[in-house]
Amino acid sequence: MGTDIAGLDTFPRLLMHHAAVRGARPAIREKDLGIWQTWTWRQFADEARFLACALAAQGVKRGDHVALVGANRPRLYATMAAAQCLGAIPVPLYQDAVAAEMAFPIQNASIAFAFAEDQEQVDKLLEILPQCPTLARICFDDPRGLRHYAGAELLAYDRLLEGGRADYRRDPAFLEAEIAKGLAQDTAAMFFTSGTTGVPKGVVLTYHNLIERSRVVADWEGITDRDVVLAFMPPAWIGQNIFSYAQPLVAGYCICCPESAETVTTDMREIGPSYYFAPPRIFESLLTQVSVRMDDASAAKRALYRYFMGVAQRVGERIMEGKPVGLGARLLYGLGDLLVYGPLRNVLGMGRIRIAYTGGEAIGPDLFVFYRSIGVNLKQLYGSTETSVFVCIQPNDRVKSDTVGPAVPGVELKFTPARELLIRSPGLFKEYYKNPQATLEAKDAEGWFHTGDAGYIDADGHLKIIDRAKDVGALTDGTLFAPKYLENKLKFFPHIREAVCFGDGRDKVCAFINIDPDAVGNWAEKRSMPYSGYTDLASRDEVYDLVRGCIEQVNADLAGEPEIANSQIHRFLILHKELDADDGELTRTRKVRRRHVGEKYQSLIEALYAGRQAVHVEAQIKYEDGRTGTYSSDLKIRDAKVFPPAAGQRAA
Amino acid sequence: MSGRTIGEVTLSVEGVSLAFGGVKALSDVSFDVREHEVRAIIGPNGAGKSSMLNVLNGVYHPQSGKIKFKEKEFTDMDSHEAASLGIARTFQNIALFKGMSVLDNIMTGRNLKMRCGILQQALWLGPARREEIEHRRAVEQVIDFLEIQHVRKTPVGRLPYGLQKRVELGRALAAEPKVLLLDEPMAGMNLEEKQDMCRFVLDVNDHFGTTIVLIEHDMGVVMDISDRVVVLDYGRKIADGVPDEIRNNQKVIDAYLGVAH
Amino acid sequence: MDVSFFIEVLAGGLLAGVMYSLVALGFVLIYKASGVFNFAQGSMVFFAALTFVSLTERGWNFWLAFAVTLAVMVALGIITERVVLRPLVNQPPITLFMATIGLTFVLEGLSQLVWGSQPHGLELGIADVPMEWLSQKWNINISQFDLFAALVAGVLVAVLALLFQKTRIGRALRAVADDHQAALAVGIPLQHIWAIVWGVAGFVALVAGLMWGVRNGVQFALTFVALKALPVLLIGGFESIPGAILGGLIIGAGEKLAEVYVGPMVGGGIESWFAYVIALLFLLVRPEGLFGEKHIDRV
Amino acid sequence: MLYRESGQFKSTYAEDQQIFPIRQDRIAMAALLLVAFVAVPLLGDQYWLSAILTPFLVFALAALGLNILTGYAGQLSLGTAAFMAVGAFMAYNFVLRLPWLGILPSFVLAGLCAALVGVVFGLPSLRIKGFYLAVATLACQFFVLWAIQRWGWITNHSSSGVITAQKITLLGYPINTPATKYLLTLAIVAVLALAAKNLMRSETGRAFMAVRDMDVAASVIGIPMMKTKLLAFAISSFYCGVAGALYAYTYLGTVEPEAFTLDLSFRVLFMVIIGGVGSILGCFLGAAFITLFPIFLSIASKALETALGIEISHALVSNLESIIFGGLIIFFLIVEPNGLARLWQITKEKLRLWPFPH
Repeated sequence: MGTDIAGLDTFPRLLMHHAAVRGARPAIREKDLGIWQTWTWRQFADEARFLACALAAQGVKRGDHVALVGANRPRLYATMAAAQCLGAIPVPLYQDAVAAEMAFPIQNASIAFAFAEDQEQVDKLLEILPQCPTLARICFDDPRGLRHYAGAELLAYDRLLEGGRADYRRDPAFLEAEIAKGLAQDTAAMFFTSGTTGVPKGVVLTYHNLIERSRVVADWEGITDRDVVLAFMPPAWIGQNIFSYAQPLVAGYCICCPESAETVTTDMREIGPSYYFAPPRIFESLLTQVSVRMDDASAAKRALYRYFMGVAQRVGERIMEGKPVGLGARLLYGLGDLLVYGPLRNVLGMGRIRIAYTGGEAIGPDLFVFYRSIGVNLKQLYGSTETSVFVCIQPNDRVKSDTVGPAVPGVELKFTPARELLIRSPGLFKEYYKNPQATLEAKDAEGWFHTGDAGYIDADGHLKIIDRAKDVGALTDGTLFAPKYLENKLKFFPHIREAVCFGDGRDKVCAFINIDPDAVGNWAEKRSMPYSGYTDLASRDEVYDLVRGCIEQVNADLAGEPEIANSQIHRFLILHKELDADDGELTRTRKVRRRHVGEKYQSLIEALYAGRQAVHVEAQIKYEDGRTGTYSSDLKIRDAKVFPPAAGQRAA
Repeated sequence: MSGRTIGEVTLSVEGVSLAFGGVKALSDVSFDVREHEVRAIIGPNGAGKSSMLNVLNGVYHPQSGKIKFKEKEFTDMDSHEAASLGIARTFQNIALFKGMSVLDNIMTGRNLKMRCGILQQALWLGPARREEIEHRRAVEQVIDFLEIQHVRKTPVGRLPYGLQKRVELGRALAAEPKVLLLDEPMAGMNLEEKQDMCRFVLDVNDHFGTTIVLIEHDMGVVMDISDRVVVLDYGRKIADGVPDEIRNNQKVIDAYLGVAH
Repeated sequence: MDVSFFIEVLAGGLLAGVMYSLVALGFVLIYKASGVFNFAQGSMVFFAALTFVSLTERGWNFWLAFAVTLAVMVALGIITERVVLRPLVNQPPITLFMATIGLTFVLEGLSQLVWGSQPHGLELGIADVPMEWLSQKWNINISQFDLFAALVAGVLVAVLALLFQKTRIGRALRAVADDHQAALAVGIPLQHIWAIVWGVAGFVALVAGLMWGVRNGVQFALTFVALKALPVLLIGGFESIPGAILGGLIIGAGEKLAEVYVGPMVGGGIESWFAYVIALLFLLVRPEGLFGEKHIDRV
Repeated sequence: MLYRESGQFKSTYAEDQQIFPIRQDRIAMAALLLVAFVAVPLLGDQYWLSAILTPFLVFALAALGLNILTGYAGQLSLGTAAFMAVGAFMAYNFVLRLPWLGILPSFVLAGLCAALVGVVFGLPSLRIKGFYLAVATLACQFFVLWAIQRWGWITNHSSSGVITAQKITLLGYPINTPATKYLLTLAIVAVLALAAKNLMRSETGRAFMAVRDMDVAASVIGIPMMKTKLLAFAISSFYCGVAGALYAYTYLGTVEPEAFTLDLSFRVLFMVIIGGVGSILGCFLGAAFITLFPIFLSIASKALETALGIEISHALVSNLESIIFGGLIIFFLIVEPNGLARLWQITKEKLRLWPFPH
């Protein structure tokens, strides 16, 4: 597969190639009007051609930036391809971001043309129109509710396309010439990193970066044009865009867009993708759903499930990796596959998965082992927007739960004395847009990219990430304090959704805890413990004891690792509200904004370290229909048992 | 209401009287309905509103009076003929087919447009299959329009009240009617469901240009979305005009506040 | 065609009609009080007759056998209500109707299982011989037995009419017939009422069983008597006792006259379906029968 | 548990509307048809073919007819046996008087005659509903039986009223052995069942169900009451007519009016109730249950006899059968009004969701 696209170094050329070679094969499917509407590669290429001519007529020229706001829809990807045909640069933005967050990228890249999916996105763009003088044209796809919008800048996608169709018919040569002008080192797309600190930065990625990395990994993993991917994460996230735009254009496989965010589980089950990528929290919520639903099953079914899951825990992973296993165990696992694992994979929509990646954050060991034991080939992947995603991938036969695997061919890894990871790879981004100072900070003279992550290479040659370099601190007695490492251990418990640890420059470690409403809610119902809502549930003593049990188990694990033994968690409180991206406490991909949370809840941290048993908190709450109210109550603070180092074993 | 033009009189009722034995449900009622208009019929309980609607689409047969629709005159309308002329309706208390799914219920709305004979259907021949698919596509548009995709295959009996009302509207819309008779479409709905239903009614009127005859108790809704209002009381028409006229018409106020007759 | 022969046939028809209405009465009672169209009434008639005749053959005297059979029938009614009807309380009438068809098969099997299936003769001490003084004067011979049966039926109807119209139980029965929930809401013990109703229906079945037993002998064919009662219900309406009586007379007379006068032209043996034709004609005019309530479905 | 549905998405409406959208169901159905058409005739012994499988298919077809009328169109009918009788006797006459016609056209014509009778006796349904209609169909039952016995031409003036089915050939092959009779019946029933399934999932079926659920609403949206109800009676009687013809030709061989009594109507009604009202699969499940149950009972009683050494009279067995039948009807109506088909549907739902409960 790799040879036939050797000379094609831009996405438009690749698109026209697929339209010629595999024109009738499905390129994109979207669940709409009850069935999966299908676009073949030829239809996709034609739509891109007509749309490119239409964009040219709208004044979009080489080097311009085009904003794309919307969920995964065929027309969004067609607009991306059309822009690239003209040498313009698509800039996908998060569709669930608030209007204010969209203003900076549009001003920064002086964007004139924007593609908006529906009325919701059009309203956001209209809201920030005054601050973005350059924004001249908004093209919308779904006309529902927009009939009476009189704005001159609004334009319906269908009318735009009709115009483009006529232009292309009149003068096809113009477009072929524009496509021919495209070069490998031209900018393919720009992705704004949410960045946990300061203003978002525009990562400029060239065609070469994206295509070369996609092709190397496609060859390495044996991805063919028969594979199927379900695109359900925001297109503005590089993790989704690489798998639903860049790599499909390289390997020629089919992308499927779900009907809506609510129907992803049913759509996943219908499509049964063979190639899957999702951050750990998706796998976590799926596992919680499995255990909650299994709890409601009949006693016989539960017993059967528990018995065969035990078999899977023992031999599942070894069988999948082809390691030697006793005949009896293999037969038992086969029976288990017929009765439990096969149907489980089938109901979760993972029946046809050949390769499944998890990345973006650390994943809990038992969560990771659960999926591998039921026969899902789940592997760790490490990368970032700046490195076109692919840095490290675990090979199929050597998969471990606490590492991210060896470097992908063509990637070099190096460490600074402070254990910060440096990367050099053909996939490295060209620059931060209009931010040379940040580019210099991130990419040094020899081309090494400073990832900002701390870690080391283990005995098997796998890279192990322990934390963000800048977050790695030390307690007053000098022991290493890696907050993410502790938080990940806490988050591996189904009842804890989010945790924030503090300890840098302090004598002991304390933590904020966010409970998982579904899991703890179900736990409370089983004990027929009435609760009126999230805040009420989070303030219950029984829930505090439950969380304390989890923390003490983490403390017992930590006691077994000498160099971080006494960074065990001494005191903790359960926050009255879920940390939320809309309140700026999390990034769009749900990573904790540590500094912001530290400042916002400074009074709570003081109370923790002052040894108080409770702390008063005032907070503004926005109700569903827009009214705001204030919430004030006392948050309880509890101590957790700490274990002497090296003597600790698993707590009760 | 908004930008569309209201056309000529398309449906008119002259001197209609209806009685069940001694009970006089309607006496000498006359009013007209224009093309693309949202025409409301209001009045206290038992004023004869539903009976008027049932006369319009042939469920009840009046003792006297005429109904004119698209230049054709009827002394009494037969419900099957009303349907084929393009009059569709929803019912006050939901009249859905409990034994079928949402999709099948709406598909029955298409029955007048389906031509294939039973032999073609039995052998699932080309024309029958193509016809079934073509009408399925039209029904999917209605499902998309009413945003009930997620319950497409659920049996209708299991749906909550608000959704059942929407499915019934969907069935009426599937017949692509010229005139849509709505019998208290928002009865028993909470605020949010009412807003949705108003949006749907206005979209139907605006998008498809369907003339709407609406019976509704919620004065707020009536005053907001209707072009003209006719008021019935004890089976007699006591007022007819634009919402503002009706709002401060003394006779209407008396009727509602129950001044002795 | 001389007049006296006509009167004789007519009288015979009317008296036979009374026998039909006797069976129809059982249907009406249960339908009126519980809305259940009890198809098993026919097999109840057969079961009652078989039980009674088997007891008398074992030497029990008339009244003792009658009392025991009545007790058995009332018990049967109560069991049916408890086992079959109570779990199906708010099912659609069609399901209840099918349940009674099931009950028919159970009763037929049970009665033959317990008492064997040989036919028995039944003798009530009243000769089935025409009345002498009537036959000499106008040579119209109407059997004594028919008159006696008509008398019994008349008395039974009068008693039931009184029961329904005047007594407290009657009012409760009529309330239950109109609306189960409303009756329950007012505090009428529904199950208790139904038990009474099925008990009385059992009694009517016994009387009908005796009458028909004497006429045709106690054998399996007795169950088909129910099929004769159906047209009566069609004409009289399912809910009305007077309707059952009038219907019975019309069918009885119509059938006998047709058999004598129309039958030969068409090849005879028309009594199996002729009653239905009469009923159908009535239905086309009044779909709910003579006295049935007009059913208006509000839209 | 057995279903692996992920990956079976529908990209066209035709795929979405097919009878068996899930591949595992299609495979199972294909296997079943293969066994029925190939394995059974080859391996099945004479007794099973002629005394169990052929009657099962004939009754399934009759139940299909009744289910279309009562299950889908909601018109209660107790006259099934009459329509079967018309089918049987008209087929006999067509084969007798127009031998050049061939067997299949005669069956179809016999079915059409039954359909005609069905429409005539369906007329009352325009004005009367529910029980009154059921009793009206009883009129048809008695009238047809009477007419057959009285009208000599129909039984070719046979004194006893008994007719013997002629030898029949299909495209030259004689249909005389149990295997060939079984295959003919199977072919006809399979085709008619498929036709019924297609009819019920297209406009006609929806119109039937609309009339069943709420006829006022149905007429308001334009469904013609008279045409729909009479069509239901016609199609239902056609199916019963063909079933009657098969009953005579491939099952009994000789048949007389007494074979089509009210008892047969009840048997078919039981099949529809136990099998499942308003479901094509229900007809087959009901027919299988009612056909196999007495055999099962006799085997059980024989086993009991040998085990306990007591002699169980034939009368006792038949009484027991009648009691248990009646009891089962009541049991099913209480536990699962929609019959075996609904139980199968629930099981299938659970298998698809396995291992989850919801």
